[in-house]
Amino acid sequence: MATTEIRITGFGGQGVILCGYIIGKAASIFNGQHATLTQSFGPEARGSACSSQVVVSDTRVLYPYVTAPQVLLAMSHDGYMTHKDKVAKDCIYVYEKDLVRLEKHGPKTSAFGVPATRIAEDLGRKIVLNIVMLGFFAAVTDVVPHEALRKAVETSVPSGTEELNLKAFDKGYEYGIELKEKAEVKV
Amino acid sequence: MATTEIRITGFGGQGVILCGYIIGKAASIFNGQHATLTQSFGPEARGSACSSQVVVSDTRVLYPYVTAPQVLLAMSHDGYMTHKDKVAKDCIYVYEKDLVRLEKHGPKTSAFGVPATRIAEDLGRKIVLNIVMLGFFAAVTDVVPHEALRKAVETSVPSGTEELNLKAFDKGYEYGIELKEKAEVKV
Amino acid sequence: MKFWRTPLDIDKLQIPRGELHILKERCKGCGFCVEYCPKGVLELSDEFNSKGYHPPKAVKPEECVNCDLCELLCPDFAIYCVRAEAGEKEVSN
Amino acid sequence: MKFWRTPLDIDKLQIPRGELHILKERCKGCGFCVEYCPKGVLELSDEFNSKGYHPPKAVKPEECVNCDLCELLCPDFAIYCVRAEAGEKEVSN
Amino acid sequence: MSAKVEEQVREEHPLEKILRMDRIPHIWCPTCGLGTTVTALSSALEQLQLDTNKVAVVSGIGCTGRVAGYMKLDSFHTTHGRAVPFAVGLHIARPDLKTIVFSGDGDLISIGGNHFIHTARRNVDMTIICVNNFIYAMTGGQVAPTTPLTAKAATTPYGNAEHPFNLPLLAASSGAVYVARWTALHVRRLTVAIKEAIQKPGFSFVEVIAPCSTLYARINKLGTGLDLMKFYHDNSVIRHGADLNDVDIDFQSKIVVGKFVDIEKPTYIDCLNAGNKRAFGDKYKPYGGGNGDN
Amino acid sequence: MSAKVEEQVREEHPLEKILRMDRIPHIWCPTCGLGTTVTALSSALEQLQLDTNKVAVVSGIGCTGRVAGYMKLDSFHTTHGRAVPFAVGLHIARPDLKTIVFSGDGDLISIGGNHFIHTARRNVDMTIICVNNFIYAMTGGQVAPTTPLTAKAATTPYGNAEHPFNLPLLAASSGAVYVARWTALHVRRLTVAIKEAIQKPGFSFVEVIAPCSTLYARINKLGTGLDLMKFYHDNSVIRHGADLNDVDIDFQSKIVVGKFVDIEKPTYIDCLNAGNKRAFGDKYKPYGGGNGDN
Amino acid sequence: MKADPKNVLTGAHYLDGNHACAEGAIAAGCKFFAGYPITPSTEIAERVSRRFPLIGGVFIQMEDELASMNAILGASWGGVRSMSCTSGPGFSLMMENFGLGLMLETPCVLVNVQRGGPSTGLPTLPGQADMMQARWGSHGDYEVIALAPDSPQESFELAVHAFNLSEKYRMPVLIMTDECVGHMTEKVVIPDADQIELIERRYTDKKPGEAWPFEETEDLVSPMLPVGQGYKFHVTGLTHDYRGYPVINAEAQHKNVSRLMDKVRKHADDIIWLEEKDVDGADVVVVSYGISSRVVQPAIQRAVKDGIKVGQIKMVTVWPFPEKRIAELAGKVKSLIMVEMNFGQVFLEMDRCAKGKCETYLVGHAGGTVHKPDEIYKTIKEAAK
Amino acid sequence: MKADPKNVLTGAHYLDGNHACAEGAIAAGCKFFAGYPITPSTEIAERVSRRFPLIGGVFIQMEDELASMNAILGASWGGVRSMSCTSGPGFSLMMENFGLGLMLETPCVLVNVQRGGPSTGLPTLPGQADMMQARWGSHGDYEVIALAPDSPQESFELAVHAFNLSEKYRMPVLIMTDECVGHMTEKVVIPDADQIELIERRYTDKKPGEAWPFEETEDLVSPMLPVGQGYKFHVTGLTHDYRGYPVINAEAQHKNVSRLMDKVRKHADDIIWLEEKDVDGADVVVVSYGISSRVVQPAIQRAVKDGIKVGQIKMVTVWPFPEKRIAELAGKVKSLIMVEMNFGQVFLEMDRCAKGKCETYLVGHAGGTVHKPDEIYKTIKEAAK
Ligand SMILES: Cc1ncc(C[n+]2csc(CCOP(=O)(O)OP(=O)(O)O)c2C)c(N)n1
Ligand SMILES: Cc1ncc(C[n+]2csc(CCOP(=O)(O)OP(=O)(O)O)c2C)c(N)n1
Ligand code: SF4
Ligand code: SF4
Ligand code: SF4
Ligand code: SF4
Ligand code: SF4
Ligand code: SF4
Ligand SMILES: [Mg+2]
Ligand SMILES: [Mg+2]
Repeated sequence: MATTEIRITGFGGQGVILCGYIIGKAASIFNGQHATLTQSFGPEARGSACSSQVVVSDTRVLYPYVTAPQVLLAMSHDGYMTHKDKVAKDCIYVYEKDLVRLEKHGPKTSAFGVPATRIAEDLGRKIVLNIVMLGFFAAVTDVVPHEALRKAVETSVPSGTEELNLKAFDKGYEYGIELKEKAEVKV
Repeated sequence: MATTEIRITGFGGQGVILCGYIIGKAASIFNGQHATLTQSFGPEARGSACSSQVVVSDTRVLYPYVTAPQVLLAMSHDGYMTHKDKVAKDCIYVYEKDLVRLEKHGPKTSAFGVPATRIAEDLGRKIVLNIVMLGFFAAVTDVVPHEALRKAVETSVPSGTEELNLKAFDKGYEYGIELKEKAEVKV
Repeated sequence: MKFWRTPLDIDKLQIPRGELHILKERCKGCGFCVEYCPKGVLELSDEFNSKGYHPPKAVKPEECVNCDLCELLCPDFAIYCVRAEAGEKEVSN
Repeated sequence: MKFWRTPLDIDKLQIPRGELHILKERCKGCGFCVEYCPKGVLELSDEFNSKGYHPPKAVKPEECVNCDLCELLCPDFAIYCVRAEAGEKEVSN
Repeated sequence: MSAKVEEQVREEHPLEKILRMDRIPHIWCPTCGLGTTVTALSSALEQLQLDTNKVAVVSGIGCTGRVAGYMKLDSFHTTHGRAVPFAVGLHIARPDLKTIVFSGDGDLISIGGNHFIHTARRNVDMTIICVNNFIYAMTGGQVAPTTPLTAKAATTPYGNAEHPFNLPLLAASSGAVYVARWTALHVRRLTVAIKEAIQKPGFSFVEVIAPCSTLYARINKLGTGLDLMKFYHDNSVIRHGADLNDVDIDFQSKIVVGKFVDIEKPTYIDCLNAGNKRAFGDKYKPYGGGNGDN
Repeated sequence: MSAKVEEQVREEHPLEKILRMDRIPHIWCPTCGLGTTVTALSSALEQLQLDTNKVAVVSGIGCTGRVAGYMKLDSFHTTHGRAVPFAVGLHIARPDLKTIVFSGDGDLISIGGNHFIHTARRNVDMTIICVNNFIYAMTGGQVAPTTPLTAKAATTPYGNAEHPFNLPLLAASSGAVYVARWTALHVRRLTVAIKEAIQKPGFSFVEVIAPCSTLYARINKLGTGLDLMKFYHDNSVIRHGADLNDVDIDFQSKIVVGKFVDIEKPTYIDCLNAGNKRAFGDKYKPYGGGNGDN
Repeated sequence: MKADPKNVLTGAHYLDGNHACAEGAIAAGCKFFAGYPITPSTEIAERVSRRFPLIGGVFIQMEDELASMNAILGASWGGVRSMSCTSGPGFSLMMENFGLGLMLETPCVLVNVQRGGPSTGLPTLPGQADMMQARWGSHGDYEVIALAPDSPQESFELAVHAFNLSEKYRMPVLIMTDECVGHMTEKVVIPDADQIELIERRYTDKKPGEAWPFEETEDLVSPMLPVGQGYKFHVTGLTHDYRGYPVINAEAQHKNVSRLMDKVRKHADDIIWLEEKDVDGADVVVVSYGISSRVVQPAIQRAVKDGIKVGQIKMVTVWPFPEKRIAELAGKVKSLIMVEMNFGQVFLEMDRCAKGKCETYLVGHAGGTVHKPDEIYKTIKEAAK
Repeated sequence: MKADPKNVLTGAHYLDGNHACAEGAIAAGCKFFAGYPITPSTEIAERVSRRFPLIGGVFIQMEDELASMNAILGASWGGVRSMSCTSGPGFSLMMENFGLGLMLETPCVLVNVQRGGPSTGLPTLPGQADMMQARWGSHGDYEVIALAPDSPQESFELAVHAFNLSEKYRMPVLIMTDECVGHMTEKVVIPDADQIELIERRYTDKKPGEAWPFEETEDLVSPMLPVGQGYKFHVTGLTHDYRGYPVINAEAQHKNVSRLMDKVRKHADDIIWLEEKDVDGADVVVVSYGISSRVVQPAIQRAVKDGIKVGQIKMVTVWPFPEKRIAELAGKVKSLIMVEMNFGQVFLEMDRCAKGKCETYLVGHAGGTVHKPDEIYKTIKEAAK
């Protein structure tokens, strides 16, 4: 697609913004696309739901906000519930399996779940859950190439944590590839 | 005259503003005229020259400032020098004799001097010098009737000081009447 | 300097008993109540509430002395204690 | 607490003499110089300056000890004192 | 001793009457200490058995500034730094109300610092509760005038170069007649302090040290709000009447808490009445409030 | 000993080099004390033998605020209350200059009070000379935060109902490292204090009690400036190192003067450099000024 | 409601504009005044401070203008008519919290006695260059009401009127006077109290628990809730709903801000007060406000003597701007002239509303003195060509 | 002068508008930043605070916005390029001393990242409703320069440009961005230092004793005097003469204020920066600035597809307003449309300059989100009729 809208949702502290940042950076810096990241947050949001949006496009992004995302990356049930219906017809739901209880969606949608928290915890740092999600995202969607995303992860995380984060990314990616190989989960 | 412009000048503390206030009040409150008082003062004026202006008229005063006064009431030499030439052709100079050294003026002007400070000092309060000037002004000009001025003095000075001030007014008035009776001092 | 009241530790002779109420959905799992309950009544449960937090549960409810400290410390108004109808017991020490 | 200098009163052994300069037109007749001259050198004159103030005059110029206090206190920069060429005399007390 | 666990949110919490339950859950982060300070104020009001119709609360802007929005009182959420002068007007118009300002260290002491010291100076009869979380929380963790030297913040990423205020000292030097400091952990003593402050005629000041888990604790790697509570537990030193010059707070230093000042001094309105009485004698009717709801 | 009386104004006054003679005579009233305080600053600069190219003076608005306009120095007449933050920027850009703020009690402590306490807190290296004439003079004699209780002013015609600040206490509690108070009469000691203040690294504060004859003295029927000088003479008590809680000034009370505080504390720039050094080690080049005249 | 006789200084007095303004406020029942001295406005505060003690008011001089503005908001919520005064520099400092007053819909009156600007400018000389600031000086969108007196008499009257408008529309109202009017002394006739009509504050008639501070009403003006009576209401400067609770989204913003603006826009006909003279059939109409509307008159008289058909519009209210009337006139006259003591501020609105249908002229200058009638006369001549 | 390579973060970066703006300032040689946190501007300050230590700059967080504004003026007079940033409430608080900056003719840059107002409003959502405040928010008469970036890339570029204009015209320059641009992250390409042209501050070439701070010059921009070099100059916010000495009269006022205004007005052609597209021969021209100038494009594209001749003017500089260009266009097109995130602010100027020669439309709203291209499209259709 010429333009893809992506919404990432979760709660404060999960790295929702960084997640969007990495996707945008991957697209615009490492893949020659245009990518605009915006974020919704508010004083209302202290520690509660937050979301970031990326519009990836082959041409300059003029309207910066997401209207009906083709990808919803959900890291919390709250966020998922808030945004699940405001999506494109063919939306791909990419969700944290243990935090989000999937509901019924339109016929053209697809959904891929990953136990990102558990994978992150296995890696010893719950905090990399968002990077696991990203690896998984790289596997189950084709908005931004895997390599660009991986490079963006490497150059966006705090220095000293690259290895851990790349491992998290790879774990998520592997999980996604395996899952895709199995089957698409239709809901 | 339908409109008379009066400028009162002196230095801070001499009661230049009160002087103008009393003339204006006399005209507007006690004599049914219109009278607009304005004052020039500035941060530049701490303790130095200051001036007040009254426009007395039979109709509403529209332009509030004095442009070429018909009366210049001068209580300091500084003030006198600053303003003496910016007057009407037929200006009447009413001046404090000991503080102002009179200079040459236009042929149609007239000038009346009074040793107001000395008179005030004789009354025991140098501070009433301005009221002496007013009494004198009442005598040598006919802008505002004597009675209206006297009433304005009575109702404008701090309560408790009415008697002293009326005495000062009367002294100035008497001095003026005598002087007028003698002759006009042409310069 | 003479104005304060009962210190945190319990030094009354008669101790009331408390009935705990935990509003699980409000809890954000801070653990204040658990940490500062003088009687160790509470523990964080494994259970998640819908926001993803682990609310406390009373593991030794019978020990609760209705001191209200959990209630006072809870920043989310998620726990409170009312005096139980049952009788009061004496302090042992 | 050891930082200050010569107090107002004169306690030096050797006293210089001063040559006073009064810029009469600047003076506003406050009388500070007159009041605080330790030697009573000054008095306000009867004379008016053009602004109508009475500037000081030196009534006992020979007593001036060039202490500069008049100069320092004058709020109008209207008086100053320079050390006189003449010799110094000893304090009597 | 039976523990009754509610399966869903039920509005029977004892503070229900004093909180705007229609706005709970509040916006504050998990392990943030602000909710606890609200409980302290609420309990104080309850224990004083004041007519809550006659209590007004004024806040500025900040995480703490949101307190006004949760108290079921006449409540004013003003602008950043201006709670105090707003409260001055309100108090003078309605001295019969108890006026309480509840706001953050940045709001009250940084941008609002001038109002704070002048209102203390005038000894205007109001109670200021200042939550000191050592940071500007609402805007994302910038340095505050209370941030300890060397502590990190979003705008002092390499350590704060500014000496912080000693708030009890500042309050007392400005004229406050009641000054106390407690941490959020000292919730009972804090409640007592707030009660005393409210009852005190004149400008009373209560500083509350409370955890900002999301920003101050995170940026400085101090753990969660609970870790800060534990830190308060281990490092608070109760010293009533302490010499105020000794109650500075350094980075992770001991925190001296207690009631520091409790003196008598005529309030602003007392002085106003006294002066006018001197001037006018019996012609003057002592001021006791505006002309009310005109 | 011959007295030479100049017949007209001659510009050979010893302060000629340090004053803008093209602006003398100044605007101040007869028997106003401000001119004397200017002499004190001028003498201090002269005695210190500083390069006067490297001294800047910043004032706010007020009668005192006009001082900047009379000093032949790089001089800034800013807005009411803002001399201090302007000076903070100037100082940080050019720490090699001595930055002196010279302004009135209303300017520095009322509208500018917040900047005053915060700049003291940060211990920014500058000298504040505050002329306390107990009034807002420039605007016609309104009450100031220094006006004693019960004293009259244009806006407190029946007596002031506000407790005034104790400025040395406020300055010290906020963090000043040098605090002194003198009256205009103590012109020599004042000069010494200003010298010490200028030489002190950090935030130094000198309060100068000076006569406002036209307004404060007149409204309160205290006579002329000379009468106030006499009052200072009779009622000043020199007490160096006095307990700052005891240096309040009541209406026509004793005035405690002296040097009250003189302590060592790292300045804002010291702390900045220390922090960055900690963070970056030798990579960090200590800050000693902006990039100059770019 | 009539004014309270014990507040009203009935009779003929020789007062300057500032003192007259203070008397107007007192007559209107103002009982709280918070201010900070600034030339040329201070006489208002000084008079109030002298007058208040015996009539039960409180004057407080605050630490700065920010505090003053907030204090009058607090007092107004305390149920008391409140006021402050200032001049340019202080007006600038008040702008943030003037916005709070608008957002909380708080009745109060703020007087700006204009002097020459920008910055410290000319403290003792007149200007009219804060007019656009009055309209636009605070951040965000809003509408204001601003009145401009031309004399001490009008300073009295418009002070009363300002309080009435502020209560009627539940918002801060501005009096934009200037140094010339403020320091000009003239006869002021203050009527008997029973001749002074005051608009009472409208409070809710609902019971606590049922009433909200920004309820939707047909006239867009919500009744206020009194403090201390159990309403336990909340108000915030954040974007909010009718309950006064913050709601941070575009929809709430639209509702909230539209209402603030519409409450003025939709009542513009009620609020706008113009004094027109000889406008019908005029070729040239001189528009002005405040002191300028006086000094134009000698010029107009002179031009009329020359046979030019000149009309005058004096804008007693400057904001909201009389768009409709100006647009209408523009289609009828040859020229519109704006005379104001600035380099063209309200002129811009006049020029805009004229839509090119007539010539527009500005007679403006930097301030420091009022216009010379001569300059105005010359422009009238030119405009009549 | 070229930028200093050690300041310039050359390369392609994924930055939000605020960080990009900070990088622009740093590239422009800014070495002093005084600020006070406020959403949505704070990231500018935060980035500067992180970047400064190793390049010899000082970031100081002041006690409030008033202090911040004054500190950058002081630093600028200290010879250092200085900057602050804020949003609506803080912008209001800065207005008085922004005026001081204009009066002292002090180069510096102030960024307002606009959010929804009035009052505390919508701290985290965008608005463009401080545009008239930027023009009129301080008391007195003056002119301003205000730039509006539409993207992070432009945030970088206009920050550099703002510093250049501020040095060239010796005055504070405003960057009026908004929450959407400030928080929007995109690729920003920062050129090599030698590709970044900086305008140096012009200092006097006269000797101490001969130079004055506001000397009359042909281009109306006086060279500055450096501190610490014996010039011993005086400057004041009072009305002053070329020497910087206060002179309190109407004549001095006229000279002083005229010069401040003329320095912008007479250089308007140099300052005004418009980006035009398909304007020649257009029936409808859409005028906008900042983020709005981006979101109009999908709407324009759609309308063009419908066969409507639509042109676009993006105002990179909003103030001074491009009067001449708008007046000229108004005579040629059917309609002019202003799209801005407010209820009509810059629109008023466009409308005025159109002088009724074409139809004018406003597509405005209260803020909180950018325009939906749909609304704009509808108005274009309507305007083309
Ligand atoms: C005039 C103005 N400046 C800045 C802000 C932004 N702001 C909102 S809250 C805040 C700081 C709050 O800090 P604090 O008072 O300590 O409260 P906390 O969030 O820490 O509880 C700031 C700077 C504002 N709203 N208004
Ligand atoms: C923002 C602002 N508010 C008010 C004023 C008016 N103003 C000028 S000087 C002054 C008070 C000066 O008092 P102080 O600082 O004590 O100086 P003094 O005149 O007594 O020496 C005031 C209120 C102003 N210029 N700017
Ligand atoms: S009331 Fe006291 S004893 Fe009971 S659970 Fe709570 S803290 Fe523990
Ligand atoms: S204190 Fe409250 S929020 Fe914290 S764990 Fe206990 S119940 Fe939950
Ligand atoms: S120098 Fe000293 S002794 Fe001489 S006149 Fe002056 S004050 Fe007196
Ligand atoms: S001190 Fe100065 S101004 Fe005062 S009387 Fe002496 S010479 Fe004159
Ligand atoms: S940011 Fe800090 S102060 Fe604000 S709610 Fe979260 S923890 Fe509490
Ligand atoms: S008004 Fe007072 S402070 Fe100002 S110059 Fe006159 S005496 Fe001095
Ligand atoms: Mg805080
Ligand atoms: Mg003073």
